[in-house]
Amino acid sequence: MAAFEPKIVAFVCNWCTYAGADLTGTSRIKYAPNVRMIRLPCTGRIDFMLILQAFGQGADGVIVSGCHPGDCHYTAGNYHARRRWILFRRLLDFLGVDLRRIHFAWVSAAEGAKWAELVNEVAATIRELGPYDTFPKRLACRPEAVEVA
Amino acid sequence: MSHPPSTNAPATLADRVAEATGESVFRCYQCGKCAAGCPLAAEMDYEPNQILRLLQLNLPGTEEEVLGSLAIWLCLTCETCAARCPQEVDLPRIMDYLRQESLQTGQAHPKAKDILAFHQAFLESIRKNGRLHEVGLISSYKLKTWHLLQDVGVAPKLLARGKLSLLPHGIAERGKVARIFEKCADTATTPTEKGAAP
Amino acid sequence: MKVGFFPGCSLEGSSREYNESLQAIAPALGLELCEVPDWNCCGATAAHTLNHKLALALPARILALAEQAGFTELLVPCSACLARLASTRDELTRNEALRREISAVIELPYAGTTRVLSVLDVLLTCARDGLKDRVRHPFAHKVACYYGCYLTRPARLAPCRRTEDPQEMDELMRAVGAEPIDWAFKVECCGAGLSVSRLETVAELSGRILADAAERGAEAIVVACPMCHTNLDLRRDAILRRRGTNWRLPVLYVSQVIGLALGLNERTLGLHRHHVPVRFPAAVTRQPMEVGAGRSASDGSGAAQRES
Amino acid sequence: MPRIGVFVCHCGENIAGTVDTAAVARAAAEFPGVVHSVDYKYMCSDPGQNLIKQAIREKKLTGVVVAACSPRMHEPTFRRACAEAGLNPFLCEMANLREHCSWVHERTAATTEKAIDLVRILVEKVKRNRPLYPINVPITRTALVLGGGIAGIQAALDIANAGHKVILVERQASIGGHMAQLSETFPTLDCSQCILTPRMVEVAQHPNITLYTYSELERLEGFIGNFRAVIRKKARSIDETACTGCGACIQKCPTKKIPSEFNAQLGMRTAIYVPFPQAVPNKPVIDREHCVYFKTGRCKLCERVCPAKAIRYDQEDMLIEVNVGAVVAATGYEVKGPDFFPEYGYGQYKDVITGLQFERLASASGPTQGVIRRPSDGAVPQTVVFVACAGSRDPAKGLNYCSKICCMYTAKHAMLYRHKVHEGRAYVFYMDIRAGGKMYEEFVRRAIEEDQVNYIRGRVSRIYERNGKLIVKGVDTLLNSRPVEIEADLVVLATAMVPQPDAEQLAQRMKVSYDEYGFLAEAHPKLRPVEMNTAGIFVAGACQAPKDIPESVAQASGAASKVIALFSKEELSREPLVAVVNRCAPPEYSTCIGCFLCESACPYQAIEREEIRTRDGKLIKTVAKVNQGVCQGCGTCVALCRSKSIDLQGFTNEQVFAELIAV
Repeated sequence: MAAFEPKIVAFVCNWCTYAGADLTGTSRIKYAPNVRMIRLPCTGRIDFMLILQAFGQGADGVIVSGCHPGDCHYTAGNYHARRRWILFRRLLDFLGVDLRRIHFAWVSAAEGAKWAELVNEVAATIRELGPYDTFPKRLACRPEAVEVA
Repeated sequence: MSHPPSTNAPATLADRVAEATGESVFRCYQCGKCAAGCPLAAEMDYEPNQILRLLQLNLPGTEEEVLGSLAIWLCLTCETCAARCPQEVDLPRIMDYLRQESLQTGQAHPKAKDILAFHQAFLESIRKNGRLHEVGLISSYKLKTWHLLQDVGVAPKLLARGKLSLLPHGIAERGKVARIFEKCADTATTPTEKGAAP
Repeated sequence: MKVGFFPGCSLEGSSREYNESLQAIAPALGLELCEVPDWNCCGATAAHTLNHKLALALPARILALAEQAGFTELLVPCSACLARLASTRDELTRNEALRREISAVIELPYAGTTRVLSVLDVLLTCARDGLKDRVRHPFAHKVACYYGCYLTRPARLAPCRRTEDPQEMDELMRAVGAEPIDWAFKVECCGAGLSVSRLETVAELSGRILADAAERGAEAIVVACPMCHTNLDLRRDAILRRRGTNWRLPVLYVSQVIGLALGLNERTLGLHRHHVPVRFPAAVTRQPMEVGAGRSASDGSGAAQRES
Repeated sequence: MPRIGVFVCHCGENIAGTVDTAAVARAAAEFPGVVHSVDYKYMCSDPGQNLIKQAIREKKLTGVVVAACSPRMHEPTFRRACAEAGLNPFLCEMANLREHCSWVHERTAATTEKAIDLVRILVEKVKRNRPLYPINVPITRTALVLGGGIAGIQAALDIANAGHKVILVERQASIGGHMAQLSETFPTLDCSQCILTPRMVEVAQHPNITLYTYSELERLEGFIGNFRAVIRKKARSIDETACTGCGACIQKCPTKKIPSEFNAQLGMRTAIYVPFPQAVPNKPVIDREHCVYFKTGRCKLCERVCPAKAIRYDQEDMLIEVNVGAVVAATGYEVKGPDFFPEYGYGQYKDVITGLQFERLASASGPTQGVIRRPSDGAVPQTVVFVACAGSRDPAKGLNYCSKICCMYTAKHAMLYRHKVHEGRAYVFYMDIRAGGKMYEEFVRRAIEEDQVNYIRGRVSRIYERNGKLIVKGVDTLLNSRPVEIEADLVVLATAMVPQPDAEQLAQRMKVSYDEYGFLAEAHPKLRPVEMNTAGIFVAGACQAPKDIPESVAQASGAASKVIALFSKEELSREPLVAVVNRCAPPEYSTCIGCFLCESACPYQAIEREEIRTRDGKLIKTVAKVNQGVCQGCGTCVALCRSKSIDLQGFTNEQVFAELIAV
């Protein structure tokens, strides 16, 4: 297969976006199969090292999606994530990470259709950008680091 | 002149107000407290809150109603409305802007001409002398408005009490003040004939 | 205390008694008023109404000149000028680009270091500094302290603190033995800038103020603004005509009242320049005055008030 | 070595119709660590579950991945199955092949590929799962209720009636709160005291309720199920057990001109007083600030006349320490006074009063025995102006919110006035009428239509006094903003409801959140309206936001039911998905550097400080410690930790990194 199909990692919170993606399923809305979801309790849990690691493992794009502002199951986790992201994106930019490959979104548990749209849009964008070969691999840790004993 | 609905519709008067003054007319929730405290409300064609309502409403013709209203010229900038407004709308500042645009676009209310003539005579006096020359001001105002007999009683009273100087108190560097006028010149100080001229 | 001084146009013309009385009381209060050299008009309501840029440039030139003269504080006795200067300073302080632009227009450097002070700011400092001890003839009258608009509004910039019921002038009056009355029109607008162009409006607004003061037993109205004075004093005939009454209570500048209390003579304080004669039924006239300081009979007649 | 079992579910055709489930099972069998991999029609069915249990036992599995539907659907099912087979339930994970794969993609190779990826991700995760055990916390089954207004009374009675002990703390000398001050209540116009006082008596007599009046919360420590509270019982100067409440002292007290708080300053009280006749407890208190004896050292009249010898001038404040398992904050509200309004005279006009003062004027037990008399001269006002939204919805005054109850009580006030003064004229200046509630709109309409209250839409700009009349200046915005000037005898301001002046300090003492105005913040505005962010602390009544009596009572019962549910067990058991700070061998003890970034980020105040000391007590370092009773497991602290010393059980860094490596 000649056409490039990107690999997208999505970090989602358990309460809004994961549930929203469940609703996409129960509503049988189709979207691009390029996404692999990592379920976390809250976007506040997202250490930005995880994003680097995703790229290090060959992801071509990353989605971070949680609850809408004010809707966080844990009151303010999404707010913390957003605030950290504002600081972090400058660092990433400095380190040479392609910021066009990271998408922040709010998808609530009621927004099944929005999740499908989001994935399709991001997939299309990344498809256009091409494979992320230029990611500075030194930014991610080596797989052996977390090997099970 | 109504704006056809389009994605990049031209800025509304409310937009222009916001642009020039930083004030959003949409903060107003029409409680009427400004009108209730305004010393001039009774003489206005549109009470202060209604001016804001017209700006909010933005239907065909409302902009002309605002810019052609007498109310914007009657506002004394006494700041009572701003001091009491629960929504902190700086209405006097909005009024300032509306007057300027009304003048620039030649829409000033016909009855505003006396007020305008006075202001223009006032500025002329300053441009010439650097400071206000009251005799000069009054005579120039009277020539502008033809209100030759109004106030005739006051001038002698002032003169008798040594309060009027027939000669202006010029300042040494009046050229500098005139230059300031030049640099600030725009259409506002020289309105088009359409609205304001007698 | 040495303080910069910007009299403004009115104090050179129709309100010169305000200037005269300020100059008269200054030495007694230990004030040295240093006039801003070559000052210009602040542009007043006219510039403000017609041209925003001009309305900033004219006051900015005054402030720049004051700065150049090395004044850290500038006394602006006219409250209309005060409002223009204070708001210009405020706007230019908050907007650096605008400050640079206006500085270029006036062709003078302007940094915004000079603070503007109202006459109440300055006189209250003196009053708290022992003015009471220098009072020779307590001004034992009921007075209505009239603040008008710009001494109280906008609250952010105004010298008085209680927007709807300021007390600064009342405190000053108490210090010279007067009894300020509690009344309802302290901060209502007198009509100000419409004095010439809409006399009837002014007569109505000023009339309400005068009515409340008179009905509550004030013997005089005390002001700190030339415009307020013009409307309540010079426009008195129009007011009385409109209301069909005959109130004679005089309108004094705050500096004139202090001057009287300090024992200065009426002519020095410019009382003879008022349209409504400054006369009281008893106390003041009984006090020792310089010969010739009394008012001429014709000045004080009721007929004079009904002229024109 | 891990021994993982993979169980791929067809879900009938739901998964198998799109995904080649057999291929998934075959691929999974090849993953390192997987020792067993099968597919089956319905994994959630009994035979399906038995497949899992059997494999666990026979193949000695150390982890299970069920590749089926959403874990939000069946995770509890499969974890229970694992537990029944002797595997720690937290060693079971689910790969979501249905909602996230088969239902949203076409039947293509890529879809099956994705399914295999999803299984691999979870296999890598489960290999790093650790057995976790539910956290058990003992519960002290006594509740502390702060505030003896209607909300506190309701909460206390509900909890006490369920058989649990309650400690009710009230700051004033009597319980009853603002409701005791009200005349009639909307929309039924029944007498407020008549419905309230029986509840007050019930509190006093309830065997499960310990009442501390004239007392305040001094300190609160601990966590859910295990709080320790210190209550300051202020010196009443009375021996409450000896006092019979005969009132002889009150009769004789020489200081009689103290503005009565209960009568909203409109009546007077003595220095030794009970706030109102139906007070609970009906025992007086000496107001030391005004008492002649405390001011001058002389008098002691009350001591002389007291037949029970109950006066104790030397009584001191007492600190009482109690252990409680839950706290209900019901500290109520205050109203802004007329002095808050420069444009309405800074409070200098005696006849400009608050709504609460009008309640006292209208109350049969009030200073005027229910006759509406204005404070200045006692005359019955012929024209009364009611001003709604006084201070509320007023960003310029710093109060942006709607006080919610004013529309209703203003209608009630105007109605009561019209009932009492038939020839009187009542005007209401309003901006909007917000009468959402059972029979509320009908009530307002009645005021307008039947009682002819004159409603004028517009906000009052100014009030001043002239010749004994209050001039009220407004406009009618429904009539072209026509100026309206009313000469009133009495003006009633429906002043904004605000939190108690010390609400913020109380919130800080309890370590709970509050909003910009000082109202206590509920844990979730929609779904957890009676809980606070700190587990075990609940909220009821107007200390959370302006609300009326029925709402306060409903919220109080809600808070009580939460407390009762908490107290229904002896121990609190919760999922162990909480954060932990790592520990290691000396000399490090922990990699935590003690920056406490986590402390400020934690929305639940679950981070504590732990001092690590040598055997002889020397401090080595202070590190963070997670209180597992309080932590809710959001993981915000984990992301913030600079030294990577804190981790979230169930979602550890190791687990998530492993998932990523499997992507």
